[in-house]
Amino acid sequence: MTPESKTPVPSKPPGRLYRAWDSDLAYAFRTSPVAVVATLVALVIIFCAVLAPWLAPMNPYNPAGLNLMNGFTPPMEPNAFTGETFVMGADNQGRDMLSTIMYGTRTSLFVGAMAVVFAMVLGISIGLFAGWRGGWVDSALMRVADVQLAFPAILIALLIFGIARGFIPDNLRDQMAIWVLIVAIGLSDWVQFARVVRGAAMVEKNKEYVQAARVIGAHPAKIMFRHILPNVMGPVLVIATISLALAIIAEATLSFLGVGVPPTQPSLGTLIRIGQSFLISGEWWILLFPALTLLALALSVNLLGDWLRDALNPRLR
Amino acid sequence: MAEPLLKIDGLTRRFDVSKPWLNRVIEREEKQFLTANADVSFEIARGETFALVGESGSGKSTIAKMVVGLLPPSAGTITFDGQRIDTSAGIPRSLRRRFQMIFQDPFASLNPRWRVGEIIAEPIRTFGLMNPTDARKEAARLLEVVGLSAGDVNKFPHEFSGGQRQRIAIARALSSKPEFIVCDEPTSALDVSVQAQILNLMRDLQDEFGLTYLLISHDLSVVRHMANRIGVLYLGRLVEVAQGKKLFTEPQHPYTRMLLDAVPDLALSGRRRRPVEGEIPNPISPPPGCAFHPRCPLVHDRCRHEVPQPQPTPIGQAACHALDRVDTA
Amino acid sequence: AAQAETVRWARVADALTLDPHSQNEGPTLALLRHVYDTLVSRDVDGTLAPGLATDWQIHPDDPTIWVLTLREGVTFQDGSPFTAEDVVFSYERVLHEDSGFRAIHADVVGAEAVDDYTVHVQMSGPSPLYPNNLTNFFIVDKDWAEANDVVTPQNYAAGDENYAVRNTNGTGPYQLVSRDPEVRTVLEVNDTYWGDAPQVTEVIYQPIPEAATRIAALLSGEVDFVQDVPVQDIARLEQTEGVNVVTGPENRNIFFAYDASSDTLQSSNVDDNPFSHPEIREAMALALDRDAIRQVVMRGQSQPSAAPLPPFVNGWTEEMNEYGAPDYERAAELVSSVYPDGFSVQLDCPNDRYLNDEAICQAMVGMLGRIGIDVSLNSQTRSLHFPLIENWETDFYMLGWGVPTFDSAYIFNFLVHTREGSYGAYNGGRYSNPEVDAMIESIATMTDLDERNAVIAQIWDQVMEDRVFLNVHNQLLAYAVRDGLNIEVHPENSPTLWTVTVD
Amino acid sequence: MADPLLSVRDLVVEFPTRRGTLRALDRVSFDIMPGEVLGMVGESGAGKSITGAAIIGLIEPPGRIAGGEIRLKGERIDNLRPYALRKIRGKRIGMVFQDPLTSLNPLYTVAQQLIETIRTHIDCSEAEARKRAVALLDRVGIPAAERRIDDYPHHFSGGMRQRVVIALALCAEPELVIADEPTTALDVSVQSQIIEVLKDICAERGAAVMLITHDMGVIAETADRVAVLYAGRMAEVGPVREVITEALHPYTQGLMGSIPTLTQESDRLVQIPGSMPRLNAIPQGCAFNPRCDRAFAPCFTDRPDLLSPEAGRQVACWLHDPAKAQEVPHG
Amino acid sequence: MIAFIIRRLLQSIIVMVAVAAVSFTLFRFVGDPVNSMVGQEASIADRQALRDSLGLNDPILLQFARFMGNAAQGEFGISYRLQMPVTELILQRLPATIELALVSGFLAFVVGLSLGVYTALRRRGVMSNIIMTGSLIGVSLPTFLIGVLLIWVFAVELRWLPSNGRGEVVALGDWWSTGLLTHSGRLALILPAITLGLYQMTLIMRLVRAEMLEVLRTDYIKFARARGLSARAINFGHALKNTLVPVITITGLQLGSIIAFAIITETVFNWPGVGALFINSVRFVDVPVMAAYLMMIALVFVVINLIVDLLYYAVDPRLRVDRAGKAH
Ligand SMILES: Nc1ncnc2c1ncn2[C@@H]1O[C@H](COP(=O)(O)OP(=O)(O)OP(=O)(O)O)[C@@H](O)[C@H]1O
Ligand SMILES: Nc1ncnc2c1ncn2[C@@H]1O[C@H](COP(=O)(O)OP(=O)(O)OP(=O)(O)O)[C@@H](O)[C@H]1O
Ligand SMILES: [Mg+2]
Ligand SMILES: [Mg+2]
Repeated sequence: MTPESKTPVPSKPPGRLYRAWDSDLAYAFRTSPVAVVATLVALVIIFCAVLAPWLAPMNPYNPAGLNLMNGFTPPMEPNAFTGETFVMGADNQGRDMLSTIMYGTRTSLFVGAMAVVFAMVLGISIGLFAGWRGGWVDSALMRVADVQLAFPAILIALLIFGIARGFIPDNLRDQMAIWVLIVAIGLSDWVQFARVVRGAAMVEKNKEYVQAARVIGAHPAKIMFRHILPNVMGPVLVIATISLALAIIAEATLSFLGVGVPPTQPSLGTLIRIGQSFLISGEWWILLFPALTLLALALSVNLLGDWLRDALNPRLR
Repeated sequence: MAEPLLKIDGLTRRFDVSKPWLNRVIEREEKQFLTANADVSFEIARGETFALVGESGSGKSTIAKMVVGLLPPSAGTITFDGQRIDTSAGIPRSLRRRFQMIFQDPFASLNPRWRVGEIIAEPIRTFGLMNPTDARKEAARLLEVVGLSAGDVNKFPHEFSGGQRQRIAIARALSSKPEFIVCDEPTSALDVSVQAQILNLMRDLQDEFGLTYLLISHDLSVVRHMANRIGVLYLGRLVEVAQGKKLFTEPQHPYTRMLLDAVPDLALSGRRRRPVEGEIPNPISPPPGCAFHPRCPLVHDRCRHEVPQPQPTPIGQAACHALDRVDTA
Repeated sequence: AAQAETVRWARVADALTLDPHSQNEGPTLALLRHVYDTLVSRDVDGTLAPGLATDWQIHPDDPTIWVLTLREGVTFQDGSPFTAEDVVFSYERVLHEDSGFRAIHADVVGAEAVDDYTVHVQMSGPSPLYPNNLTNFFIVDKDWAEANDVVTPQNYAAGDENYAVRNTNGTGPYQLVSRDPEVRTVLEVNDTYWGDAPQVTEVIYQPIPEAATRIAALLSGEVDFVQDVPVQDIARLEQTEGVNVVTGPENRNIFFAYDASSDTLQSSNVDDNPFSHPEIREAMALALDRDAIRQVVMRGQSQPSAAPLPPFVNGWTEEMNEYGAPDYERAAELVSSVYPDGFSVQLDCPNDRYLNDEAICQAMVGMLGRIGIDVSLNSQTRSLHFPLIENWETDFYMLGWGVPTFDSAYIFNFLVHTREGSYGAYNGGRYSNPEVDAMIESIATMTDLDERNAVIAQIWDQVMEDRVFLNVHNQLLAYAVRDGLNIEVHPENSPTLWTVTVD
Repeated sequence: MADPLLSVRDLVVEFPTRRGTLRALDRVSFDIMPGEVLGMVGESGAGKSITGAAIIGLIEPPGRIAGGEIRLKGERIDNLRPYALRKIRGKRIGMVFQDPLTSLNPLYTVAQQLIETIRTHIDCSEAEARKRAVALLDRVGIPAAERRIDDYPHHFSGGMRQRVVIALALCAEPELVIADEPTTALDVSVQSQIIEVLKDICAERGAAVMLITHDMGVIAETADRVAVLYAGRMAEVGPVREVITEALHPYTQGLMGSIPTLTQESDRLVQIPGSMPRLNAIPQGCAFNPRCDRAFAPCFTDRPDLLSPEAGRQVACWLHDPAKAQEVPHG
Repeated sequence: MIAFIIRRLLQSIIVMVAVAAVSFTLFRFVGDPVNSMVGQEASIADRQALRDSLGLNDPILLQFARFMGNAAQGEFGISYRLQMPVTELILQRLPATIELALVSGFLAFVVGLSLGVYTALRRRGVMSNIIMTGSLIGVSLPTFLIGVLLIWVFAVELRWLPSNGRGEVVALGDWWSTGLLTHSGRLALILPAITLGLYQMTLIMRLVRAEMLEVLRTDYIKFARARGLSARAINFGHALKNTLVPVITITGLQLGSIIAFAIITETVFNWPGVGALFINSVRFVDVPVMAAYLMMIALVFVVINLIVDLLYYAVDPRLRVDRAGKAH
């Protein structure tokens, strides 16, 4: 679905690629400037983040490579002590902002993506099961979802973080922090997947193609995952996109509240938290650049999700 | 008559439509049941087409579902080729393979995410009848049998029209080489010109493979065209069973007559149709006695209390107290 | 007070309670000090000054008794007179098991009113420096406490509220007008105050936890006086018209400590304990660039020092304070002489307790990284950090230590003495030297101050030689005030608004 | 002959899509006389509903009327401004939709919906509107109308709802009623009741009816004349009896043959091969040519126009064009 | 109806017990309260004594039973930190939060509804696209950052609005204090309300738009058009009312999350509400306050849920009929 894929000649056997390119979705995509620009922006950010170890001027996660005296170097100006210059300036620890942002985005994206995947797997399984079984299983699972809903994401994440801190041995905390964060955000997010999948599954399971499979005697698991699941992926995809943006922001918010990744391996959120304390003192670049990156990333993902929602809704075409 | 292929005896299906327990307790209500089918019995001989007609909600689909094992009956038995079909105990594969179903909506009965080839081969694979390569070949062959081209296996359902999709559904039903096919309103979603194609195809296949059909429809003209024998359902009960065409010339049950009267016909006989009185009652609380009595022109006292039992008629059998009286004209 | 003058005062946290004997905690003490008086108070230069006691002497016949002479003519805010009975009652209350100040008066056996204005305090042994412990001891009115059923401090188990938590009756310069915990507390001048009439006649105290919000409130003119100014904002505030910043050293040092005694560490990748090697401890000292931390992390707001005690604490010397420039080459050599591949360890650090605590730790991680020590940083909130030290669950940690008694003994007792009984509660590095322990115990009862100081110096020599602490700096405090208010930084971060002058 | 009530000439409706513009209606022409019932038949997608929507001005954007004209009593109504159009809708042209279950707003009572509509078009008081509404409900055969009028739609059964819908469509006494498959969603037994009501009440008020359906039986019984649509084009128009018994267009002939009836005996149904083309793949010439067993040269190149081989009948087929007829191959 | 309410109540109780259990378990891990409660001079023996007196050394089940027993009576003990009865503390802070939540919820609802309707009616308009894209900015930045930026611009640089606190408050009766009656109170409310409401506003706007678009395609709207009803009657009489049914549910539930989301806004703006209280309690491991807060959130959620259901009942006549009839 990348916009770069070249237009193939509409020759005899329309290949997979061509069909994808020629599909309504792809067409709607191509003709929506918002979607194309958002995708480009997101791709550039993701590209820079994923390739950060190769692209970034320095490795901000390696403390040995840092020189504290570079701290607070403004963008494009040489540092008064060390004479070094940084495109986006240096932060309070003397880290090159550009590199830090690239690495930070990497962390944020990783946390966000994994959290969404976690939420998705959990939500889809629960939703499918509840929708398929119906009855009291369904009621019970949905009540659990209700309880979960009583607590907003941030609160849940905060609490899970608290629990995990108690469980995890001290010396593993550093490595585990990210995973705890992922579980925390993911756990607070599965409900909407479960609800949507459940709702869709209840509709789908009464459709005749499912009954046809049942007449054949196909195994329920097969019906759920091979028949129903592909047909409810549309809304799931939309939620996943928007959840990704939310997860990235949730991570940032958790960092603000002081539960997040270690400051030596900052995420965008941690960078913003650090940067916001230098807003009044005038070191604007420590806040501005990470904030802009987060905005660009979240906005483009949100726009994409938004577009996808409309595009996948047949009634809005 | 030889041993029937399908024998249905006293088939009854109730749905629990009660409110939740708490509501019942507080509002002091009984459990409520909707009787979709009550005491339905009929037989289908090998190679024959048996049709069920009736208005919406009369329980046609429920019978179909029970026959293919999608729903367990509340009471009664279904015997297929001498073997009991016991849905709750799980139907053995060897038996399951021998009957298939074609659904009403060709747009909903094919999984939109699957390729046509996979759809048709699914029964083959599920029953483990062939290896995957052969299954693919078989799918292509079946497509040609139903009048599509073998090259269509790689397409998706949305690339086909409604009539073509129904052909695909038929091909899928045929793929496990069944003897018996339940067709629940197979053409009601199709245009007349396409309906004719499908009906003709069904007939051809019956001739070719010796299939037995249970055909469900609310369209009397379709039923007349296709069926050897016809059962008329009203509120879950079989009110009349008769030989195909005879039903249309000599309807015995007043409901059958009323139904026939209501059908607009191309014949332009000039007759002014007599619109049916009233509507179908709520199936949760059907009228006592003969369920048809509030709408029946021949109603008398007995109808209000006593459920009529099926009794033989010149053309089959019917359940009506009025049959006991000599003249009903 | 010629005219009404209101000061709106903001700091990071609220007083936890108004009960004078419940919480031994900075903001609580600072607020209470405006309502309740202490027997002895401490000037901004750290010296003791008379409070409700005009004089304190060791009993000429018994070195275990302190004789306190009380100020006459003082009344409580409800009008009742202040007498020795109130002091004795306050002693009883502060020694109660629910009191948060019991440890400070641990050597007190009891107090006795000799006459209306003389109190004898019986110590368990000679306690020559005991008056230093009186600067946070607030005197309450016995009758008031009895009338309101608050003869003891708050007891949680009882589960009910204590009248003294929200009501006061002190002899201090201000009296309570209203209190909305964590929102605002209003004080107005006490017209019957025994001291000079304060120029500030009304104090509105508001906690604002978020630093940026706090500074914003000052910049937008919503408050007049802000404590806990983030170091990075000082420059901006100084340039802002109508705002002044005053700075001064706090009675608190920030240092690292480590476990040099155990056989192995919990968080290290090597089989033995790296910190047990003097070379490693020396290397770490060589790697610590205190000037860079001062320059970048603290924005100049710190006094780098090698001595783990503030300069105004008894026992501090110029030479302890000195430190050399960092020498990474030499440090790296030292490390590789023991561990050719370096080693790894975890540094535990608070992130909401001291000025830029987390950033200092981060800087430390970087510096140690340069000499081959791979440090992972575990920074967390104080309520999780301090238990690590108390429970010996950390190998390497940051700690900031204030010395309310202004005497080295306080440091020795908590941080140097082997952990046993009431000693060594914060000796998270398990330092244990029986000789030092003996010396520490001896100074508690020495009455000859010169002799005592000599022993203190001896202890320090040993501690410095063993590199028990790796000190970073002495923290500087910054207050930001609107123009026209003259306020001085108090070494205990306990500003006294009644001494503030108004232009 | 009287002036037609509604006259549609060369109506073209287009839907722009990414794969070019679809012509859902291509030069459709027909008339409806006052008081007449015109049946409109055709397979699904032939353009029946679009025709109805075009007349009442409810084509959903981006669809648009791209050509032709629609006249109501001689005045053009296809290019009216929204405001003027609203005065026609409901007031002069009423419409009945297929699905009675979804045509009524579930949150308002029947009375509220009726009164609102009546007062939009007729200047009267609330009480008077209510009286009219009750009378109307009574007329369409709702028992105890006075009581049931304050019920919500979900209290009614499907057939009853369709009666309410008819009442709503007729409440301002329009001159023309467009009924788009008014009975398709209903049961056979109810179907006849609804058709009866619709027919009677329109006859009573002199309203003309355009009855859209794919059920030839309904047409046969109800309509005076019938128009057959195929792929957005008019195939044949004529009096019901004649079209049914001796259709001119091969498509109409096939259509009639493919309908199983209650009386005729035949083993196989007549089968038109293939299916109606999609709008984006309409063949050149006559749209029916791929399925037509009598197609000959001109059918593949030129589109036949509606011509009138007999009085009162129209058909679009080259077979009936005297000029081309001699080319017809034998067979 | 009664059955419905009873069932809801039963469910609510289960929810509350579950929340209580979860929160109780949780607190065992958030840190050691004793440490924050005693000064650094306290000896280890003193700490143990305090733990004992707090009951922290009792068997877990006993602690839980005690906790549940007390919670059922609305009794959450004394705050470890502020030494006041927790219930009173929370009640004292609640008006601030509720006022903030209601104002921002109202703001979000009104603005979100108007913009949602506008963008749905002019789906392809330029302005709609600008609104749709612009509104996403609000959800693409973390709340705290938006708050900080607003403070920086409107309080520090422009000095138009106060940066923190509630301004002057007026007591209404014993339990309520309001800032809405004073000028400074209203001014102080503006920035936090915007910060808190922004996210909800975007959500509501999108929801309204989506629902409205759905409704506008339904048959009954088409039929209403065909009857010649005016555009206003159709858009606002028919379409909007039908749109509101699902919107009410979600908006109602949002109110619960607004109260919880207030944690961040209150922290940034130093708003003296329960959210800020909670965060301070977390830092201090003030277990009684944390527990009470969580229970309160659950209670608010449950109550709002109930109200929403009743509202739903009132708006949608289809729900009023018993389910046994013709269901669809
Ligand atoms: N799962 C179910 N739960 C409750 N009632 C049901 C269920 N399935 C069917 N019914 C009821 O059983 C009755 C018969 O339904 P069935 O679907 O068999 O009718 P049908 O004759 O096939 O009608 P149609 O022509 O509309 O398909 C109806 O009243 C229906 O409402
Ligand atoms: N919004 C639209 N965009 C594109 N094509 C459309 C749209 N609406 C209708 N069409 C096309 O216009 C043609 C005529 O549609 P119409 O609804 O009039 O058919 P119909 O004869 O009423 O069929 P049915 O019997 O199924 O109701 C169809 O081919 C349809 O695909
Ligand atoms: Mg059915
Ligand atoms: Mg149509």
